[in-house]
Formats: sequence, structure tokens, C-alpha cells
Amino acid sequence: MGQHGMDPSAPLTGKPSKKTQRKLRNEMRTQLISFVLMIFLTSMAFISIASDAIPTGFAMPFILLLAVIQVILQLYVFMHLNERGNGWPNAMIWTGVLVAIPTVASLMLLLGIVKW
Amino acid sequence: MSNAKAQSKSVLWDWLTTVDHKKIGIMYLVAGAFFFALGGLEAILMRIQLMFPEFSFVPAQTFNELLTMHGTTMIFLAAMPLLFGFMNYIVPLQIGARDVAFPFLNALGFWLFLFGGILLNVSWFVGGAPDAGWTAYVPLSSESPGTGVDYYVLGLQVSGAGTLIGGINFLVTIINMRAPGMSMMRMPLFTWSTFVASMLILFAFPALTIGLLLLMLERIFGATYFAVDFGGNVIIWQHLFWIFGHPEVYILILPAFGIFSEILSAFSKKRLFGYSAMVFATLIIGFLGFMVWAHHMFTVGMGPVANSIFAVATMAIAVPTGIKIFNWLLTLWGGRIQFTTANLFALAFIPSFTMGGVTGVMLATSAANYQFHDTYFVVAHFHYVIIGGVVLGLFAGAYYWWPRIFGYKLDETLGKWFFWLFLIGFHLTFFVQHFLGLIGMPRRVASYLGGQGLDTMNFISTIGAFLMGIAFIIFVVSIFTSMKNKVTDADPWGNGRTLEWTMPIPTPEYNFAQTPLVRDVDALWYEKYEGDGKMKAAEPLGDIHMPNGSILPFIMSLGLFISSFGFIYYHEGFLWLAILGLVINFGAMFVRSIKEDHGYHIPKEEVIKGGK
Amino acid sequence: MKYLWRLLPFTFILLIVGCGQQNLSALDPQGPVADMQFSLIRLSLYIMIFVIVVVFALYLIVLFKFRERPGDTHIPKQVHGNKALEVIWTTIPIILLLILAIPNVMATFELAEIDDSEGAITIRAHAHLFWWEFEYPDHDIIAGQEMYIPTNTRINIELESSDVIHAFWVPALAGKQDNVPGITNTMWLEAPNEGVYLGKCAELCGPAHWQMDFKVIAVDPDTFETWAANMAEVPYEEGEITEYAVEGRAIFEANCLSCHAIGNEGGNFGPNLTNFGERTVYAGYMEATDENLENFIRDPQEWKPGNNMPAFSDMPQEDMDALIEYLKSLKVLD
Amino acid sequence: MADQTVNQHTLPPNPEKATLEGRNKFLGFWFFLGGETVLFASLFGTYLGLRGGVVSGPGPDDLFHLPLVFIMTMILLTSSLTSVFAIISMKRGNYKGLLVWMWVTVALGLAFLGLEIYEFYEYYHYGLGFTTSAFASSFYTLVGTHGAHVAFGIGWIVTLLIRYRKTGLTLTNAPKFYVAVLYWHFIDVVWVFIFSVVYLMGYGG
Repeated sequence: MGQHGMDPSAPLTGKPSKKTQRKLRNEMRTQLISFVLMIFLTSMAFISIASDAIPTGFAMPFILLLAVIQVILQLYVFMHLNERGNGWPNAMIWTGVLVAIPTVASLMLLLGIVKW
Repeated sequence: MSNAKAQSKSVLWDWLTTVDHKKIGIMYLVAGAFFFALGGLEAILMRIQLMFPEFSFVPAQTFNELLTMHGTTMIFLAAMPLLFGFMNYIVPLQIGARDVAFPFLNALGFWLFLFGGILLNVSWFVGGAPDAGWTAYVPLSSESPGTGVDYYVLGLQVSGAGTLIGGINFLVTIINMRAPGMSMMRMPLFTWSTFVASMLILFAFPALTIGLLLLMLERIFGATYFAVDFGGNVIIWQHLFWIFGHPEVYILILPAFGIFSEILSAFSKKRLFGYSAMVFATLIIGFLGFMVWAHHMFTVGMGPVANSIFAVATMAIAVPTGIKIFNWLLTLWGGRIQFTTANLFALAFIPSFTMGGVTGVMLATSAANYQFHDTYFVVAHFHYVIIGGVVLGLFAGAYYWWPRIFGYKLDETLGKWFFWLFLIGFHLTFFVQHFLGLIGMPRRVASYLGGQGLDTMNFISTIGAFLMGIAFIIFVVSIFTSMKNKVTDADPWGNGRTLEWTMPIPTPEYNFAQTPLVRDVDALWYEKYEGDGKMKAAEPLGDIHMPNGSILPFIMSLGLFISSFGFIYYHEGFLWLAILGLVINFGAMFVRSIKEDHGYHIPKEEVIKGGK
Repeated sequence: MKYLWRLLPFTFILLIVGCGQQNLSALDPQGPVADMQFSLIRLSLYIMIFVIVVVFALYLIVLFKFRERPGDTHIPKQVHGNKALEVIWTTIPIILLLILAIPNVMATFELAEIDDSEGAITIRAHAHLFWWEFEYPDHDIIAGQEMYIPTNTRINIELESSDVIHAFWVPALAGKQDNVPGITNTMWLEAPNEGVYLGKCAELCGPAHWQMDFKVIAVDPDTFETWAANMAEVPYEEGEITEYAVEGRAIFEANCLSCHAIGNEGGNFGPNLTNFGERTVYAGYMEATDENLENFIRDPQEWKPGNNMPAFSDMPQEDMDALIEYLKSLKVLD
Repeated sequence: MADQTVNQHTLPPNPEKATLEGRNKFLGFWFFLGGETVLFASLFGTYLGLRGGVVSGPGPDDLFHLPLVFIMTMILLTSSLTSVFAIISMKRGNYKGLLVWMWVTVALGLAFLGLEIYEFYEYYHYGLGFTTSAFASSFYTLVGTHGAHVAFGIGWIVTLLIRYRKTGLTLTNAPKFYVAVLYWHFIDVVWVFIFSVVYLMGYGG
């Protein structure tokens, strides 16, 4: 199984390559931007409810949309789902979402109180 | 780094600490067979009670406990573990791997299942087994007196955690551990169906986990999700249960489909017809399996739109299933069919399962379902699917892989007796139950009145159950009487097509001395007819890295087992026991986490010696 | 020969209609709802028999034609598959399913329709451990265990439960719907012919689940009106029944009335007994004999485990006899 | 090459995926998160189905104190960012940075957990016991399960930090830290939905 003759508990030394360093610098910037964006979106959602300025009928789908955007930022920026070679994690998370949607919908709606 | 191979240990300690997928597979098979016999005994007791109208062989309460335990045992403790046994043993061999991705977790999964199963059955001896059906509908289950349902909740929670771990393990193994050349579209069908079934486990079991958690909190800690007077709703449980429960059916049947694909192909000496269509159909069935659960709830009053949607979605499953049936028939077409016992079971599956499948479409017809629902028609349907599909698959797989796993062939003469008695018994038991349901017999009844036209068919059904019981005894006897039929040839059937038939028998603990190079679907068959009959090696001979055994999986499971008793007897002041058990569990987890364990190596010289 | 094949499904149906009791079997429908369901069952059965015939025919050909003969070492051609065949056996099932799905969706909606038009009667079927209460809001009466309905009248049924989930099933008249605590479900049925139709609880509800039978009794509309009017009041005044029964009535009032109502008088924790004398089974499943009745009153748990009636094991024999005499005198229809 | 041991390795670009074991862990953990998605969906569904069942107990708009929850959200979001910094440090070969940022993450997690306990304590004293109503039970179960995840995550990360405080970055511990951080992000993802669906929507409608 791979690394025979290598001690996996030996410390890793040295600096990353120039290319990796450049990549990491860019990544740092992206992460910070998306963090600011997340803070902004959360605040928007908060304000739209707390200030009573926006009618409820609009606020509900609005904050849900903001939540979805945030989650995508988390998954794709913080958790690196956008990177190459992450096909399987992507497949699994989205299958999870695909199962989650009817689960939530049926538990909300199909409880026998309202007949659909 | 420790390269010293663990010294000779006692046999018991070896099995308690093993992380070898083959030994774990065997333990799954043994434990699963035990629970299968137990569930079968429960079924026979129920059939005796129903042999005559108003018979009083067992009291109604005991009957309800029997029916609950029969269903729960057969699904969670027999069918699934037996399939897990084959998956564990065979899948790494089929993909050319030396082990699974997480050997430690593999052992943990097994011990969790076993302790969960034992926990569930302890209930018989301490005040009564669960009595609310394997579906445990609230409020019958949430208000059921005694501790029976508490055992159900915690037993399934513990064993369910084991199943989830097993599922993730198979997924990663199949994705990351395939031998060079073994692309996804070259994987044997059994591996494919294991993969899809594992996905279903991954996404279905969390719903059960939550359902059981809610039921536990409701029963033991007074939560009010299902208490109508406190604003609760009883349909929530049914959704959670069936969001898990329906995919569960496919978790059982898909691996069985995989087994049939292997066996029908091997014993007709033909490549599986329409390989990619079969893979695609498996995926579609897996997907649709998640979108149809509410067809179990047509009568709870969701409304006509919901019922219609779920009815049509359910019917759609018949299409990929039909594709599979026809592909199997066309695999046989033009072949040279050998009637070994393994193949007899596989051949008997086709008509039996078709009959179970068509009643499935009938049940999906929502408006007619109002007549079928919760009657013996349903009982007949799912036994046709589960026995005609899963159980026949398990027996077929047992006969097929027995020489690989245990080093000897099961006796073919006894095997044929077993097959015919079992098949006849099966159809005798369940065919008449379709009509029993239609003429007015609800399911889960502890008895029935005479003079309503139900007597004769119930009697016939019980006779069939006896036949199945006798057949199973013959099988058990043949396991012991066949031990002299030793085999050493790597490919004892002579028809082997896939990689599990390429290493010597008994299988070396490292499986493959050299990782094989795969050049086509049915890798071995390809080498037999296009190459020199031997697998090409993808790596030079060298030392082989192996994981160390560990007792921690056993201790972690034991911790949860102990903890469960603390929860069940929470109101008798046993909270400390629950905490103690969790401390044991988390303590073992902690030890595992801080103790680095890099395994050991089997030196090249020993590998060469083992190959001889 | 071809002709015979076409007859097969019909003989099959005849065969299965042959079994089962007329007032119980779903295969011998006695009203429009069960009719609709039976026709769907037949339609699905025909389609499925067609599928089975095709599969079995192929299967038998394969089994006989392609078995390995002794000494045959020939290796068959390794066929990969066939696109055209795959398309065929994908398309044909889809068409077959559509033939079934469309009428099914129509029937599903028709069965869910609530039609309150003139003449329809609403009955609230309330399930308990382990007995049935039938409330007639239009007539302001409550009946236990037996649901009287007028013939040729649309009966809208509202299903409720006071404890666990039960299911209301009268196979010969209509398929089941569940009685779910906290939820009201609706269904409807109609009986063109007078008769007694057997009903059963179809959802596991406890140890006595199998004994939770009831009856739907269809009578002509005039008789129904008489029945409903008489059910509203205590049927016999003193002087109309034997002295012995009057004695029994006192015992009933002392012991039973708090749970079992007569007319609109008394509690509703147990079945209403106004027309008890007309019952042909006791406790939902026992033959109507004095001995059974006495046994049940003395030890209800023995005969219907898990039910909520207290035992009257110590009741003196003469009181018991008088009580039974009174109960049997409770009639509303003659 | 029988048994010669290399005692140092040069830093690969993705140390968490440099070994097969690491790749297995990475993939297995993502799958686990896929399952967790359904787990939380079941709890969300249950909560949404039962949130109207307040009977005589207090309901969402009597209880929820949005500014507090907003602060909690900010804390958890920030902890997500600090754990990202930890991983970037790891990839730069800066082990000390990894440890420091992970400790910061733990501290923020503890602050979140403390506020959540305070919040539950307040609700309890306002009359919302676990068994008060179906709304109460489902609310405490959903938010409490998330809280339990946070607590478990803190325990996990602290164990790693103590165990590996002196070893330096290795091929064994890199995947462990990486996976723990994935878990931490997922907890944040779930919280975003709890904040929106439970608190904001509970307050607004």
C-alpha cells in the first residue's frame, strides 16, 4: 500500500513551491472576500427580518436565497468543492441535497392535516 | 516502525481483534445465519398459530412480539448482515484490493451490528420483546408499555450505526482501491450493486437514526413530537421511517441482483448481456428508491395529488427492473446453462421475483391499494420480493462462493433437495396469501374467525412454512457433511470470470501477492481466452503492508451496548450506566485517535512462500 | 389454442372470485367504490399476467434450449448486448404502465372527492381500543360496533381515532383509510343492496387487533329512518320489558352506564348499547350466546386483551342473569 | 529497499491527500457529510412540521432573541474563516500557524456553545421546557443536535491539538486536521440554515 519505506510520522519540511505559494496567496484573497460576502449576506437577512421594513411574503424566499448562496460559498470556497478531482464529494453532497429536499418538503406538507 | 508480525495469538483473541475483511466477512455470515434461523423460527411459530382459526398456540401479545421481531430480525440482523458478509469477503477480491479502505472501521461496523442484534434479542428475557411491528408506528410504539420498544429503538440505533459505517467503507473502497485497469465500467455487477446499495445506506440510514432518536426521546425523556395533545403529529414517524424503509428494500435487493448477475453469467458461460444497461438500471433503481417512499402511506390521508405522484413514481421503478429481468434472460440465451445448485437458485429467482415485481406494480396503483394495503396481499408481495429475490440470492451466493470462503464445496445432492423443498415451500406459503388478503384477511392479525373462507389457505400456507423450515435444516446439515469436499484450485467451478477466482484457496491474508492488471470486464475470463490464462501483475513482488488488529472496535461497541441498558432503565435510576457506557465508548475512540498505528509488513520472501 | 390463451385471465378471475365470502371479499364488490377498485385490480392483473406470460415463455425456452448437454465443451459467443432490444423492453413497459397509471390517477381523485349534495349522509367513524363508534351528526345519534346505512345513498365517512392508528376497511364496499389520531380522514361508500357487510380494522393496534371487527348493515331508507329515530332514545320504558329485565336495568345503571350509553344517556367510553339485543356477535367477534356475554363481562381481558373495560368477576349470578336479560331486550327495530 | 526508513519528507502541495490513507479519509469524510445532510434534513423537516404545535406554551416569536443569535452566527462564521487560515498555514508548511489558528477556532466554538447554553437556559426559564410542546421538543432537538455536533467538534480538535502539539506536520496528521476542518465548515453550513429557517423565519412568520 504505497509509501513503503517511508515513515508517515516523520515531519514534513521545506517550503511549498513558488507555484503553490502563489496559489495560496490567491486563495487567501478569495477566502477573505467570500467571508466578507457571507457576513454581508447574514446581516442582510438579519436586517430584513429585524427591521420589519420588508414584507414577510418577500422576506421568506429572500432569506432562504441568501442562505443558499452562503452555503454554496462555504462548500465551494471554504471547503474547496470547486477544485479538480473532487467529483465524488460533489456527487455525494448533491445527492444528499437531492434526498434532503423531498424529505423536508414531505415532513412539512404531507402530514395529513392539509390534503393535497 | 514496527514490522514485527503479530505473534501467535489465541484463536478467540484473533477473531475478536481482526481487521481482515475476509474474517469480518465470515463473522457477518455466521452471525447473520444465526439470526436468520432465529427469525425463521419466529415465522414458524406464527404460522402454527395461524394454522387453524381461533387457534391458541401463542397469546395475542406474544404473537405481536413475534411478528415484530421476525420482521426486524430478518431485515436488520439476517438479510443485511448476510449480504454484508459476501460484500466484505468478495468485493475487495473482485476489485483487486488487499483490503477495504478502513479495516478498523470495518471491524467496528461488525461489532456494532452484533451488539445491536444481541441487545434487541435480550428483550425476550426481560419483560417482553417489542410489539409494535417492525415499522413501529407511533403512537402504538411510543405508548407501548414495558421496555420492549426501548430495546427496539436502541438495538436498531446501535446496529444501524454499524451499517452506516459499513456503507461508507464500501464506497471508499470501491472508489479508491481498485486495481490498475479496473475502471468503474469494468467492475463486476456485484461490486456495482454493492456500490449503489452503499449509497442508499449512506442516505437512507440517517433518516432512521433521527426517527429512532425521536422515538427514544419521546419514550424515555418525555418529548412530544408524536403526542397529539401537545401539538405533535403521528405521520412524522411514518415519513421518517419510510424515507429510510423504502430504500432499505433496495439495499437488500440490489446486492442480490448483483449476485444473480455473477452466477447466471458464470454458469451459462456467457458475458452478462447489456452490461452498461444493467449498471444504468441499478443506478436508476437506486435513485427512484428514494422518491417513492410514501406509497407505503396511501391510506394515511395525504390527499389525491400526493398519492397520484407517488403512485406514478413507484410504477416507474418497474421499467429498470424489467430491463434487468430481460437482460438476465438474454444472458442465458445462447449460453450453455449448467444446473448447479447455485445456478438453480439463480434461475428460480427469475420467475419468483417477476411475480413479486408485478404485485408491486399492482400495489402502486393507489386507488386499488386501498384494498391491498395492510392485508395479506402485501405480506405475499414483499415475501415474494424478499425471499424470491434476496433469500434466493443469498443461497445462490452461498453455494457459489462457499469454496472460495470456506475451502470446500457444498454437497450438490443435498443442495438440490434443499433447493426444491425450499422453492416449493416458499410458493406454497406465499402464493395463497395473495388471495387471503383480497378476500378480507388483514395482516398482523393474531388469529382469524372460522367460516370466513380463510381456513384452507391459511392451513396450506403453514404447511409451506414447514417445508421451508425442513429445507433449511437440510442446508445446515449439508454444511457439516460436506466438509470433506476440499478444494484447492483457485477456480473450483472452472467458469470463474472475475478476480475473486485468481488467488489460491484458502485465500492468503493479503489476497493478491501482486496487484493484478485488469484489461476487460470479466478480467479473468479475458485472460483465459485472450491471454495466457493468468492475470498480468501491475506491480513487482515486494513486501506487503498490512494493518494491525485491534480490540478497540469490540470495546467501543461494548460501551454502546452497556450504555443502551442505562437508557432503557433510565427511570429505574440507571443513568450512571448510560454514562459509563459512553465513557467506555469515547475513551476507546480517544485511545484510537491518539495512538498512531502504521501496521506491519509481510516480507517479500513470505509472500513468495505463500504463493507456492 | 390462441383463443384459449385469451380466456386464461377470465378463468383466473373466476377461480379467485370463487373463494371468499360474498359480504367480505374485495373480489366480490357490492358497491360502486369497491367496483371501481375491483376494476383497477382486474386491469392491473391483466397487464401483469401479460408480462408474466412473456417472461415465463422466454424463460422456459431458455431453460430447455440452452442447457448444457453432456460432453459439450463449446464456449458460447460472448455477446455484449443489443441496443434495439434494450429500447424495446424499455418502451413497452412504459406504455403498459401508462395504461394503468391514467385510470388510476382518475380513480384516486374520484375516491377523494367529497360530495355533500342532497341526500348524502355523513357518519363519523371513531376508532377506539378495540371497538368502533359511529356518530351520525345529522341524526344526533351514536351507535357502537354496527354502522347502519340506508341503501343507494352516498355515505361520507369521517375517520378519527382517540388512541392509536386504526384503519376502517369494509372490503366488499370500499377499500380502507386510516383512523389517525389528530387527523380527520374522509372516504365515501354506497351500498345498492341490503345486507350485512363485514368490516375489519386493518392497522396493527394492539393485542386485540384481530378482534376489532365491525359490521356495515345496509337497510332500506325507511327502515334506516326508523332505526335512527329509535336510537336517539332509551328504547323501552318500564312496563314494556319483563320485570327481570327491569332489575337488570338497575344493575346496568349502577355498573355500566357511566361508560356505555343507552340512547343519548350515559358515557361514551365504551360502545353505545342501545340496540345491543339486535347484535349477532358480541365484542366484535364472539358468537352471540349468554355464556359468551357473561364470560366477557366477568373477564374482558381474557377475551379481548388490552381493552379498557374493567372486569366484573364478582358480580352475583342473579345480577348477571338479570343484566344479560336486560341487554338482550335492547332492540330498536321491531 | 527493504526496510530503509526516510526520516523527513518534503512538503507536498496537498499533504492531506498525499497518502492513500489520507485520500481514503478525505473521501470517506465527504461521504459522511453527505449522510449528515439527510440527518439534518430529517430534523429540519420535523421541526418545520411541528413548529405550529405550541399548544399553551410559548411560541417562536415570544422567545427568539435575534441579536443574540446574530452574534452567535457571526462567531461561528468567523471560526469557519480561522479554520480556513489554519489549513492555508498547513499548506504553507507553517505548523505553528496551523496550531494557533485551530486554537482560535476552538475558542470561538466554545464562545458559541456558551451562548447557546445561555440561550437555552433563558428559554427554559421563560417556560419552554423540553416536554412543553411539540414545537419545544423539535426545536431543542434540532438546535441541540447541532450544538452536540459543535461540542463533539471542539473535543475532536482539542484532542488533535494536544496529541500533535510537538510532532510537527506529518503525512498522518495532515489529513486528520483537514478532515476536522471540513467537519467544522459543515457545522457552519447547518447553522446558516438554522439561523435562517428557525430563527429568522420563526420570528418573521
